Amino acid sequence: MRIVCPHCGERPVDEFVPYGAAGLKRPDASASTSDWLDYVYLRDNKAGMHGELFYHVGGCRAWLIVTRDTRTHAIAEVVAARDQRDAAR
Amino acid sequence: MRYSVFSLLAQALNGQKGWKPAWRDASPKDEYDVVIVGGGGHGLATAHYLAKEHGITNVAVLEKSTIGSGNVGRNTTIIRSNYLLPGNTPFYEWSLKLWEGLEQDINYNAMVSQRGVLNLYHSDAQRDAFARRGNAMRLNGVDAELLDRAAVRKLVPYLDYDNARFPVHGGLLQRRGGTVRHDAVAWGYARAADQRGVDICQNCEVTNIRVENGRVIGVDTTKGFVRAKKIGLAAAGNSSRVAAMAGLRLPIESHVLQAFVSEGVKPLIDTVVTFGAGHFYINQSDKGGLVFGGDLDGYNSYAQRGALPHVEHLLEEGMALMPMLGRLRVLRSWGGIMDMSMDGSPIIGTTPIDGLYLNAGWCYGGFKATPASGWCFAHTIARGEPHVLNAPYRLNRFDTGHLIDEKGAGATPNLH
Amino acid sequence: MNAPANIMRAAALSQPRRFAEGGLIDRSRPVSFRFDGKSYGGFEGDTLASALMANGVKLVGRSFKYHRPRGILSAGPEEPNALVEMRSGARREPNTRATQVELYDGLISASQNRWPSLTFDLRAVNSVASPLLNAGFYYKTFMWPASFWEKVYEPLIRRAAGLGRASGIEDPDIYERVSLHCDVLVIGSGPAGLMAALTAGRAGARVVLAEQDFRLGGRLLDERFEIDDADGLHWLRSIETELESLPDVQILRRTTVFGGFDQRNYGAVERVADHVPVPDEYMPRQRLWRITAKQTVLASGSIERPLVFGDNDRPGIMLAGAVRTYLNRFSVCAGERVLIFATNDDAARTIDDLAASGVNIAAVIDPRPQSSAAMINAAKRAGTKLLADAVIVRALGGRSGVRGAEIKGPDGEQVIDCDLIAMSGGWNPSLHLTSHLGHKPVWNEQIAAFVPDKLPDGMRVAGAAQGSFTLAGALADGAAAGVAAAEICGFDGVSPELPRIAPEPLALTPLWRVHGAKGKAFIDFQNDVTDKDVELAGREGFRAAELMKRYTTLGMATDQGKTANVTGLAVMAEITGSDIGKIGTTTFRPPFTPVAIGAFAGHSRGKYFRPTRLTPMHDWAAEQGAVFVEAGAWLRAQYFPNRNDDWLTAAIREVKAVRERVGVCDVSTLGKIDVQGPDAGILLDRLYCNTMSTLPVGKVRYGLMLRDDGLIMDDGTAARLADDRWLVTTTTANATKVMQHMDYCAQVLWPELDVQFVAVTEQWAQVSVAGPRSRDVLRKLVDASTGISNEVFPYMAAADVTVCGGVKARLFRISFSGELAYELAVPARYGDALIRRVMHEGAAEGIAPYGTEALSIMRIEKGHAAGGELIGQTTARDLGLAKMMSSKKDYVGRVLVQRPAFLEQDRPSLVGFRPVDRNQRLSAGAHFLEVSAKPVIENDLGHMTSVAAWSTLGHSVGLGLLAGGADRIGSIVIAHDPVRRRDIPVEVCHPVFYDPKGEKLRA
Amino acid sequence: MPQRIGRADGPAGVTVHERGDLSLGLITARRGMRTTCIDSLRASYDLDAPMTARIVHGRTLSLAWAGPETWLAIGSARPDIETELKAVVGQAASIVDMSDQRVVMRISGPMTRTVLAKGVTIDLHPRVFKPGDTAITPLAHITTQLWQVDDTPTFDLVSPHATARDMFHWLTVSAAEFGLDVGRTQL
Ligand SMILES: Cc1cc2nc3c(=O)[nH]c(=O)nc-3n(C[C@H](O)[C@H](O)[C@H](O)COP(=O)(O)OP(=O)(O)OC[C@H]3O[C@@H](n4cnc5c(N)ncnc54)[C@H](O)[C@@H]3O)c2cc1C
Ligand SMILES: NC(=O)c1ccc[n+]([C@@H]2O[C@H](COP(=O)([O-])OP(=O)(O)OC[C@H]3O[C@@H](n4cnc5c(N)ncnc54)[C@H](O)[C@@H]3O)[C@@H](O)[C@H]2O)c1
Ligand SMILES: Cc1cc2nc3c(=O)[nH]c(=O)nc-3n(C[C@H](O)[C@H](O)[C@H](O)COP(=O)(O)O)c2cc1C
Ligand SMILES: [Zn+2]
Repeated sequence: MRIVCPHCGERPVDEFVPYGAAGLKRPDASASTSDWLDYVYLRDNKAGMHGELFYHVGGCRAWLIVTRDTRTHAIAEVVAARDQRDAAR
Repeated sequence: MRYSVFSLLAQALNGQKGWKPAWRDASPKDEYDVVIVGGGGHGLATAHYLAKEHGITNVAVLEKSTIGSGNVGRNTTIIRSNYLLPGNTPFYEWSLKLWEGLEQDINYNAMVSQRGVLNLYHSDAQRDAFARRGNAMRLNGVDAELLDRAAVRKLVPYLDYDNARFPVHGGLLQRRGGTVRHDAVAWGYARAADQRGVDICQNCEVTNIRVENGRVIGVDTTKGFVRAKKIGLAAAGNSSRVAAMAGLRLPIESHVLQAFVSEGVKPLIDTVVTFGAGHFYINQSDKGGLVFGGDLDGYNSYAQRGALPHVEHLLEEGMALMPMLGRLRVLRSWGGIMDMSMDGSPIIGTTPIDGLYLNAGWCYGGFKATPASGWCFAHTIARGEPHVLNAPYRLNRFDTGHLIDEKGAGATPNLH
Repeated sequence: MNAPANIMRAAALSQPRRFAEGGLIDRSRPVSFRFDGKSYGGFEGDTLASALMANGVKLVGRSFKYHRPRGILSAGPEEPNALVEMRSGARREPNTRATQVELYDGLISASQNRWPSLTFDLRAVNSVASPLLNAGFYYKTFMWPASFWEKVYEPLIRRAAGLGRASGIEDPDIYERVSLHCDVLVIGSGPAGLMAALTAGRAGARVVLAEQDFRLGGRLLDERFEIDDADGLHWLRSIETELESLPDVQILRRTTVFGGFDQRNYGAVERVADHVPVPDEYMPRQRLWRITAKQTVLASGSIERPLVFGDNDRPGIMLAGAVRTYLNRFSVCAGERVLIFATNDDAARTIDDLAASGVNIAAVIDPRPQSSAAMINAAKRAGTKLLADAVIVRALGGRSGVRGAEIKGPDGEQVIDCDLIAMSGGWNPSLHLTSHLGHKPVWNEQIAAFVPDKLPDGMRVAGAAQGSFTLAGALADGAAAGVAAAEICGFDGVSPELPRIAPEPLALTPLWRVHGAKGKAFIDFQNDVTDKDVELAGREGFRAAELMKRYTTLGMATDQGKTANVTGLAVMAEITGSDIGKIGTTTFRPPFTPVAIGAFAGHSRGKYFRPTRLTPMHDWAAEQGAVFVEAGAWLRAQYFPNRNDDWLTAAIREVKAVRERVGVCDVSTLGKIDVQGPDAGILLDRLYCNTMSTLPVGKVRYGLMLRDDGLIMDDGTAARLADDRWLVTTTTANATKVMQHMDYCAQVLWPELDVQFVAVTEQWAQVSVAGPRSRDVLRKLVDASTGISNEVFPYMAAADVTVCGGVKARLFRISFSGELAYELAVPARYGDALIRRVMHEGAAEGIAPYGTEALSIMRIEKGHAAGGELIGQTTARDLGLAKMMSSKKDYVGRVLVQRPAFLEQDRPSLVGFRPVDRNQRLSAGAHFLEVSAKPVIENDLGHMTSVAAWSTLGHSVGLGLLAGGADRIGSIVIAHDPVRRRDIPVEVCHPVFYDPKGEKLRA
Repeated sequence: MPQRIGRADGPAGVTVHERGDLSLGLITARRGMRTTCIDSLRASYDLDAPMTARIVHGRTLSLAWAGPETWLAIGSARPDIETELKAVVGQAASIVDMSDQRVVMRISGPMTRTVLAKGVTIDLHPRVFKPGDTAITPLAHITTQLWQVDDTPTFDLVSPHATARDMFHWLTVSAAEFGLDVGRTQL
């Protein structure tokens, strides 16, 4: 598998550290334990398009959100996590 | 037909004409007492023990493809009970005991081979961690030996002892560990369950789980609706997808693990050996192929294949451990999809939905668990509550913090 | 290899089955080689198979299960039979296909899987027992009596494993891995591949043409084609010349593309030096190419199918296409009287070629009720008889090969003498690489074969690989694919004018097996799978393709069933009355042909398996005779022995030096992260469970980082160097993990924070100077005019300073040893000078260097948690650090650490231990039991996490996690360590053994 | 006198020397201060800090892109690059002295690309990677930043101090078949 880092270009997957589902919302300090349990432990684990975090440890050190079909490994989009948060603001 | 010296000779003389299908290719009936989703090792073993131990024979195993096409048919076949934590050791030891009597139980030779499992250590800290584990095993009545470098060298002389980046200091050996012929496990349990009346329905994919008033009533399949009093999920790498049909989210991610087999060579590696400074492990199949594997690719996947860089990483480790492997060739590589749970340990138990039972989260260690998993899951389904052996594997252990995290890797499934 | 040269040369000359002329071998370069100890001769341009054949060697191996005698079946990578052991000693290499071995002078090879010899193999008795040894026999048997399995059966089965023998010794050759990027990757250099490479190359694309053979050309080398009315080889030569002249076309000969991976990634292996006895100095034996291609043209050709009839595995029964290859390319023929058995018109070519070479054709057997005109004419031209509606029911002969065949035809049965059978059951596109990403091929009734359907991103298929079985078709396909691929890459492709080719007859009626065959009719030669095995699998319900494969092992041998799979599936379809298209193929997996493990590893071997990190003081320590230990990627000085000291003697001396005087230790490996920005304090507060933002400038604080699940991730210190600048340290082991975690927090969780950080571990060489006299040593180094008295620079102070007259440095008053201690950091380039200077200035104080063993003893004496306690399974509370967890702020791990399990009273917590008998040594990993408790898991109270074999107290001490922890202080438990056969009564004590009030470090 | 490693005959395929006497500093723009940071760098060094993976050279300093809003400053040795850069960018960026964190190797010669392809996986073909281009990528398991200096071709390889020996070993085995000339080096 190869991932196109928005900063570095296309690189082999072993330059990245995969880190599971992207887009989980960290509960705020006042949230209940059960919200925290959901956040830390429960996953949709979808078969299909799925946003996943990858850390470009061998390159620019950016955390990326890679949108990829977990059945075919086809990658639809890669954005830097930081940029995505900025855009959402 | 029972396999015996007599039936074998008779068939040999008869040109093998009299054999019958090892199991009936059943179509699902309208209703069952228990429906098991998933015809892998665990599902089939569950059906066998439901029938044999609990007398529940109105059971169907629904398999979306063919028997054994999942992880039971693609794993590296290692069995062992060299676990550390209290939730694990007794369970896996029970599994090992069941392996030891398996061929007589199911009248099928799955070639259980207790050739020993050797985990190498490469530092004092690792030695001490292995001692902790070995001692826990001994407290559980399990065999464990801590070997020093000289003893390891005697047992497996072909490792790199002279020029290794991470020298071998010794190993933890479980002599009763070993390998089992993977496919035969699926076939043997299928045949045994079938003979007790269980319906094994292949090419029958479960597409929906029907729940009414908090209780299951049956499953929709590609072969129609099947009513069921109880439903057991044993869908290995696909647990999240199947559980989602009943509205459950699980503490699980699906990941691909690659495995490899080399060209067949004359006997060379007599034990199962695992590299402690990486994730490589190897054994030799009875056909002569060296079977080896390592770590996950690491990303979420439902495709049964991995990436080339991971192959390179793994084989670097292989060469670091055994420089003699250089000229042997990889014959085939493949992948399997595993439920990686959030603490690296399985889940067997009840769910918030009445009549729905869950067997999942086996990570890459569930093959060795097959007999005990089936045995405990059958108990859980039959009695509606877990056996003491699988009580620690309950789904809500994350809520209470009773994690069973052998590696201490935390809620990062791809690190287990 | 010590036969006299003249004998060798003579052997090279007498090659009885070689024609006097013709072929693509270089007769001016004779070479000699050995097979099973005997010398033979061949020519450059031969393969081992063609040379053996030239020498009349027919029997080359034994089959896996029945040990049947086997010869050469094919001329390519599909070969199931002719597997040999190559070379000797450490270079011995089993299971090499003789058909792909390029002959070289001095080659040594041997047959395998026979005992005691190839011609007389005692294990051939398996054949006699064969009624028992059919598919799945293992599973039904060996169960009685139960105990015999381990003792008798299993060892027997295991001994029979495998074909060839591994060397068992380290591979002396080197391998390398190379990355390669291109616009168009062309796989295969037959007519289709050549055209594709040429058109794409002419268009200006970066082209890589990979060919597994040592010669380009594919079937052009094997057939007597006419292209534009001239010998096809002329055309080949001109194309080859042009390709070589194009600067952006890279031709890789001897290179097999073995796998296709996601995102247009391919793996290929080049056999750089397998055609020479030993690789040249500096040259790898093989090279692994990691190819990334924008577009790929798969032009891998096709593989011929054998026919399934009785005893079809006898030496001398060959694929017809291979017979032509040997004839045309290598100028040899394995027989003098050839019987042709073919289901398709391709046989016409076989007839013509054999006749042209003057080989006698015994007969042509065509199972089709009505033979085609092409065949009839060819037979006529050759003057041989053609039997239509006929089949071979059994091949006759012995060990030395086929001697005839029993034919059944409309006129009944007859025996025809022959010494070679050329068979053809049609062709299967070599479509493996289209399928590696999970795309299934589909059945094409017209050519009775599977053809590619959906393709991987960026791939197109040309020529025989997609079922275009004519030369004209291959050329046209190749040209079109080359143009299309180049265009997608942004180049203007021009279709060349296609050369003129005579029409080729192709008609085929498949015959999957001969009904009424006598004897064993093999489908998978290497794994000895017969049509009867497939029948049995069908009978027992193993009908699905994958089940059949696994039950019979058909297609699972080293050839991966290249000649067997489709036939096996077709026979199953026939038996079960189903449609082969519906049964489908089994899954194709990389590698296409087996690849040496060494090639995947490349240079990353031995000491260079992973990079070694060395500190700036490494050379100095080595000079002092330090013994080093791996600490993650680092090497650290473990201890500094005097002469032959053992580690403990050395460590004790080092500890004493620190405790009594002063010692110096290289601590450069600690992870260091420079954190800056206005929000640095906020980030640190969220990362650590204790509060950092309140720390004044010029101070250091110990900190604990948790994971989201509340367990400890790492510990370390944070020093505030300026209002907006911090230096964070991590443990050596967790440096990378912590950096990743911090990046995660800063980019994913709280991107709004204005904070920047970078790892500076290697920027700084750092020493710990520890011991009551450390200040005296430091004073001589630090330039500060204010001095470093306890008042000016107290415990937990930090400052930027200069040393030795102006060298920039950082000084921290922190102590892991429990003594008055400093950590001093200088830029790495000064590290070596610094340690020498420290030693020099410290001489008067009796300074001694100390290593990780002494360090570890001292931290255990002080009860500091480290690797043995930070195991990802402990909470701050477990380690007695509950107070560090702030209740006033949010931080990672805050909520879930409150879960009930973590608050249970009997959860093991950290305490100290000492042996009741002070002479005994503790051992880490021991479990704790009550004194008289039975050693069973129910009585397990925890475990010893770290021990010091000796301590300043004069005896061994340890730390451990004990149920009830602090409440048991003063009591005695057993440290139970059965794997080391040690049971020791130990006294539970406070985990801080040394200077519990911490007076020394504040002195 | 350069030392020859590997093939002894003919001209060396690759030459290498360590670029000592350099100062390196990492500049990371603070939040929302990218433009200010770039402006101040321009004002002082007459350089446009690149926003893509490029390196630009000024009279006394070069600036290599080193990640989002991050640049590696390289110049001849100076007493204190951290203070110097901090004075330039003020509150617009965080500055860290990296002079000792990394070593810089300059490799050159006709076989350079072939040799590099044995270590890095990125595409260095002249159509794709040109003088002034830079990349951060692992080389034989060692995270490295490289950039192309000229068309010879010449490349600079910047890699961690602690693994310098293994990096050099990698080069010697990878370039041996072409002959490697080692210039003044303390590796
Ligand atoms: C490469 C690899 C190596 C491994 N090595 C080892 C090892 O050495 N030792 C060890 O102990 N473990 C090992 N494992 C793990 C082990 O194989 C698994 O944990 C175990 O096999 C899982 O249980 P199972 O046999 O029931 O799974 P499976 O065989 O995967 O059974 C699950 C079945 O459910 C079916 N299914 C899924 N969804 C549906 C649906 N909707 N409807 C109907 N059916 C469905 C699937 O088709 C599948 O057949 C390895 C795994 C892999 C991939
Ligand atoms: N008479 C028949 O029935 C019949 C049937 C099929 C093909 N053919 C003939 O075969 C030819 C087809 O031409 P083509 O170019 O399609 O195929 P080809 O067989 O001529 O060439 C294929 C080439 O690909 C190479 N190759 C295959 N897999 C490879 C891999 N993984 N890596 C590297 N190299 C690999 C092979 O070594 C071979 O050189 C035509 O000449 C046609 O007449 C004839
Ligand atoms: C223990 C073990 C041994 C295997 N040995 C072989 C072998 O000798 N030859 C072979 O072709 N495949 C072998 N395989 C791999 C299977 O062919 C197959 O790849 C694997 O079961 C996964 O299935 P799939 O590739 O069809 O997805 C082996 C698999 C396992 C688990
Ligand atoms: Zn990047």
